[in-house]
Amino acid sequence: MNAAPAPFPGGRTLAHHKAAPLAQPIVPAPRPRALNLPLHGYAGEPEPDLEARLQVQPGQRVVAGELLLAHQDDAHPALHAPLAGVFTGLHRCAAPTDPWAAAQHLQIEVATDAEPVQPPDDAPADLDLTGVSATDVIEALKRCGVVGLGGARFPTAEKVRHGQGAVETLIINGVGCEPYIACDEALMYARPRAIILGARLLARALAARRIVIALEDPVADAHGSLVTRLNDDLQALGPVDVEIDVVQVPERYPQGAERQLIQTLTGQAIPHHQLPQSFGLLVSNVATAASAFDATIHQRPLTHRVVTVTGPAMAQPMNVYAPIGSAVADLIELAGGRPDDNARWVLGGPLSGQPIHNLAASIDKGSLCVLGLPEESSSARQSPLPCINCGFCVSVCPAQLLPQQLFKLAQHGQHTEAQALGMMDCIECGLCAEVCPSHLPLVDAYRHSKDWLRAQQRDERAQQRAKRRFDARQARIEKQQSADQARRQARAERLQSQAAAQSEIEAALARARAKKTGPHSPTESGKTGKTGESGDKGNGGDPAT
Amino acid sequence: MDWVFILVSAALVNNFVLIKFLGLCPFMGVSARLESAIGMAMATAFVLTLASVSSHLVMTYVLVPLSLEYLSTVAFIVIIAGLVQLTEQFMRHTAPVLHRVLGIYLPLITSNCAVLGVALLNARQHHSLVESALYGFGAALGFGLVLVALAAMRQRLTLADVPKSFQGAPIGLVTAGLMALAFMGFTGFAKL
Amino acid sequence: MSMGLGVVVLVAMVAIIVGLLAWLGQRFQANDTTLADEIDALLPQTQCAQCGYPGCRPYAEAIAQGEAAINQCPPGGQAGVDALAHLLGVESLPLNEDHGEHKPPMVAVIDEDRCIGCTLCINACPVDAILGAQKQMHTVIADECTGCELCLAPCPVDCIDLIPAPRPSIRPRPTTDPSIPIRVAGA
Amino acid sequence: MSVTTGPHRPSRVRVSTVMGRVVIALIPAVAVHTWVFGTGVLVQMALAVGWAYLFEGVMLWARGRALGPFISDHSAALAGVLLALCLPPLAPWYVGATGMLFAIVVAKHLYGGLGQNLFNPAMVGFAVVIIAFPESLTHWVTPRSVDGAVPDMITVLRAIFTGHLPSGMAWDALSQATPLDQIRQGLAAGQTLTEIGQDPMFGGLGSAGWEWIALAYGLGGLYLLKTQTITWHVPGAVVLATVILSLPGWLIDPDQFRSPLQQLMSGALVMAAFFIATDPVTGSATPKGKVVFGIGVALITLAIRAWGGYPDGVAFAVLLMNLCVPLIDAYTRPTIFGHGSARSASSAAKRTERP
Repeated sequence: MNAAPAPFPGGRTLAHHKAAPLAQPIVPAPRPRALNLPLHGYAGEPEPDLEARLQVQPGQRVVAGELLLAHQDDAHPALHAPLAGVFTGLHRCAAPTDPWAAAQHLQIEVATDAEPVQPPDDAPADLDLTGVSATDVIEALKRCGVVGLGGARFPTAEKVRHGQGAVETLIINGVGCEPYIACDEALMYARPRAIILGARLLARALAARRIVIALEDPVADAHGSLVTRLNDDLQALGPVDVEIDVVQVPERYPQGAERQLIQTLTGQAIPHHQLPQSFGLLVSNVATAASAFDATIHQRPLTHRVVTVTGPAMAQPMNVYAPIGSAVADLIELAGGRPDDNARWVLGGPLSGQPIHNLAASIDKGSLCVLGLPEESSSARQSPLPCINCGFCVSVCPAQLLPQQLFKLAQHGQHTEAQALGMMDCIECGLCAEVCPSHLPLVDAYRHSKDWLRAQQRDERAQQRAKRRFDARQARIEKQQSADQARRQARAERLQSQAAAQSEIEAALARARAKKTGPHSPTESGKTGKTGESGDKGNGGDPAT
Repeated sequence: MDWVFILVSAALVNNFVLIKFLGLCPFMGVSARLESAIGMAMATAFVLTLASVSSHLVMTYVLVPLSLEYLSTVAFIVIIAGLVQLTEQFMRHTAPVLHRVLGIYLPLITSNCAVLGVALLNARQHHSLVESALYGFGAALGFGLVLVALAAMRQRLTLADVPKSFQGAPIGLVTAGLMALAFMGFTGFAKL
Repeated sequence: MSMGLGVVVLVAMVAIIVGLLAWLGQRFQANDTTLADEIDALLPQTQCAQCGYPGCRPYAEAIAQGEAAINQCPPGGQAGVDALAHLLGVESLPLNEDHGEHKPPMVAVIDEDRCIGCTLCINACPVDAILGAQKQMHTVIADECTGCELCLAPCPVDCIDLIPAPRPSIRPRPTTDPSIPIRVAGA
Repeated sequence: MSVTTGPHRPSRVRVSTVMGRVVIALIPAVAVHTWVFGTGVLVQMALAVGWAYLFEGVMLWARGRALGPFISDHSAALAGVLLALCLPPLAPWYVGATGMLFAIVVAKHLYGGLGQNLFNPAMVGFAVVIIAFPESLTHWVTPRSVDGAVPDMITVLRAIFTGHLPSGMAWDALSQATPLDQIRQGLAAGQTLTEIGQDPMFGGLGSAGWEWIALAYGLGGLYLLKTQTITWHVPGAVVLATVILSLPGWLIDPDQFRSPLQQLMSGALVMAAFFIATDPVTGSATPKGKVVFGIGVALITLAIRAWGGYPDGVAFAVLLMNLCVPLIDAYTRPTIFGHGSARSASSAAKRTERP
């Protein structure tokens, strides 16, 4: 696998704006007044049956790292208390980025004496991992609630278990390709050995043969090359059971997207409806690898993450080791921004980030960056002009789609035609809307169309099930009727001969007499209620002449 | 060499739809959707070419020897009707979906003036057998190309913000007019 | 004389062509089974019999044979009628209201205080979405219920009612400045 | 605090910048045009742009659309400039007016305004004008290099608005057919190209004055390529196809067929390659489609020039290819990421399908 065999199609080289936050080490977050831990599973739906999984009662004191919500299944990982304090129960408040759905949060009043957690230092060089087995790693990941920290939030334990045996190459994704977001680079500068050990643990759990650590190394000249530093740590490691390479990929957005990174490293283009596991590959973020190391070796649950708080609206851009559930407004103030001034606050990067609707909302395990863009530079979509088919978006689309045709179809509600043109292949990277001279809300239209198509697929599956159940019921009824038919047919033939008919009548009369003289035995047919007089139904049966 | 001229002149220079204005009703009627337009183009091509050849045969070996030239129009219509029924049978079996989609426009090929036009023009211009075949095929190519192009354009127009009074057939006719304007570029071509 | 000859020639030609077509007629026969499948695929499979046929498949076959109109399916709504018109290449018709009007997807739910366990609704459900036994508590499997309302009538104590089915949240379509002519369907 | 989602840094390049760059790229050509043929073209441009904005304003008002953003996007002005550059400098004022009427009202706003028209407005206007006023289309001004002088401003204005010339100056003395026209008539009369070539009309490369204008268009085109307003696909395809298609003809029979250089340097082929065929709205959207579009334009132009009834078939070639664009777009769609290469689809064990 050479350095960069086939750069992915489309994409664009953007100025990275990462020098400022990386100028200083990761800053610990000050002690917040309260923490609101968001409760939305991997797919964004609210958590099911919370009462059963809650380990603490409202009003109970919790220590840092205590389990709040047990692991339920592959879509709902465990949740731990980031800091000591009093658990005040469930709160319903607006999710930072989703004004359409108010989400539930677990709230903790942080104790006044709880001192903030320092960012962990790097792993020792000579740590040996002989005793650790694959199941140890997976159990630790499940116990400590480790999820994909690249933004996907998919529980890592489930992803590893699913990929066991099928994955030959584990790709550790340190490519922070979106401008302003520098949390991955900050972590690589701070804890390179923890990342390498975490990667080896994940590879052991997957029984993978190779590990590739991919990164762009954007600020190599300013703060020293990450590639050399990682290679030195690898040399210091000496012979290991798995082959590890550090690969520098060209700076190009969206190089960090899963499929684009796989295309660049292996030349393999994976369509949207297939998983990298079925190609023997698995991509995991550097932060996920580091937290896998913390979980397995130090049994430390995932309660904090590195968040870049940056942007022109911040006086002092920095990387903060922030507890999950800390309010966005606190982070903004920490970095010298003024929450009340007329800036555009974004959770994530300038291209794929979501606008923050209320600054009291809190970050979760998947939040990479809090970005403050001055209002005029990012002026909301001035009134857009109609599309002039200029093709700028076609040239930058990494999924090689035709964004202008997809936009027209989506706006006119022709979602099935859009699906035929590859709507579900859109990775919502935001490049088309960035280069559009008409300032059209392209990605919003695609998000609407994809949601509509997913809902329609769900309905179609329900319809197929209804069709199968209806056909099965029809078949069952027909079978019953034909069985009755056959039995009636058989008896009719039997009664053809006179002798057989006579004996049949005798038998019926005997049965009636026996029933008449018997005690108050309950009649077999449960038709009559409890109080119904039993046994009298028989007297009406005069022998049929 | 003049075979190529016949083909090109029938398809482009004297395009049956945009220059001779023949076969306009299916041209506007079927061009609402692309797949039905392609189906119609193929069906008409099949009928046009066969009609051109068979009408020439009937003309030279039946009508002329018996000096019944005055019967040519009636005879040609009978042949074309037969061919259309043949196509309909064939299409109902092999492509039932397309047959249903085309619906009424398939039997309407009988009344398509382009088809009858080819047969009559062949007779008047005394084309040989090969020339009339080429002429029929050229006309079919011209008709098909223009029909499919208009269908693709009208499909794109459904997404355009056309004024309400112009939506549907009016904008289709305006587009056909501009297409005819474009085909004017071929006038004076090949001196035919 | 030549007049008669002309008539003879014409009749001969017509005879030949008709003979050829008749012969071809037997060789090719149309098959319409695939059409019923395609129509059935477009129907919402609620099996609610509001269209007058005991289920979606019988209604699909009726349309294929041409006995039923394409606008008799209220759960399919106007979109369903347009899809059928598109498939059959015919003009779309407005939804026929006297078969019932189009409602958003509904789900039946049993009020457990009033259910007496009489199993009448279990037999009425076209997709076996109601769970229960004689004199036992009945309940509707929400995922399987198609909201066809067939279980409402037979229930003696009328303890089943319809609630709107939970719909996944769809992020809204971006509205653009109306005076800028980006034509938005329906807007 | 605005809440619109999606990328948060709308691009600084707006529609007006795109159209503005194209107008800037036309400046060298206009300058050379004025130098060679006199100030006629400037008057024609002013008239055409005026009519363009008038019709655009009327149509926008009629459709109840906001005037502001549209007037400032210069797309109508661009159509006006392109049409004016195709018209003879001394063409009467009503020629430009009818051209713009068809361009803006019929070809653009009847289809829904900016971005939704199927045919290139400038070319529709020009085609209508060629057919409607064939005779006044042939009255070109003799180039400066041949005649030593060009009509001054007063004669220009008098010719355009009143249609007749100052005493002592006759139409044919002042104006004559374009070189292409002459070649066509010469060839029709059986002369060989070399004989036609003796006429002073023909300068060093192609035809006097015209080759400088063609070079100026090329210069403007390079500016567009550098600012990435257009991609190389269309101009590259047009120029390359012209050379490849006209080379064999010229090699076999130089008297009958013109050399590729002569083809390029005369008429509006270079202008079409960089400014008309690259019109984003009516051109193909896919990269492969753009190449097919360019080849088509070159092919039809050469065919019309060789056998057609009009001296320069560029307008009709562009319109004919506009006609095929929806088809080209349907069949030249790029393969979607991951769906194309056989290696990705077949080699994978299809075990894990994401629901």
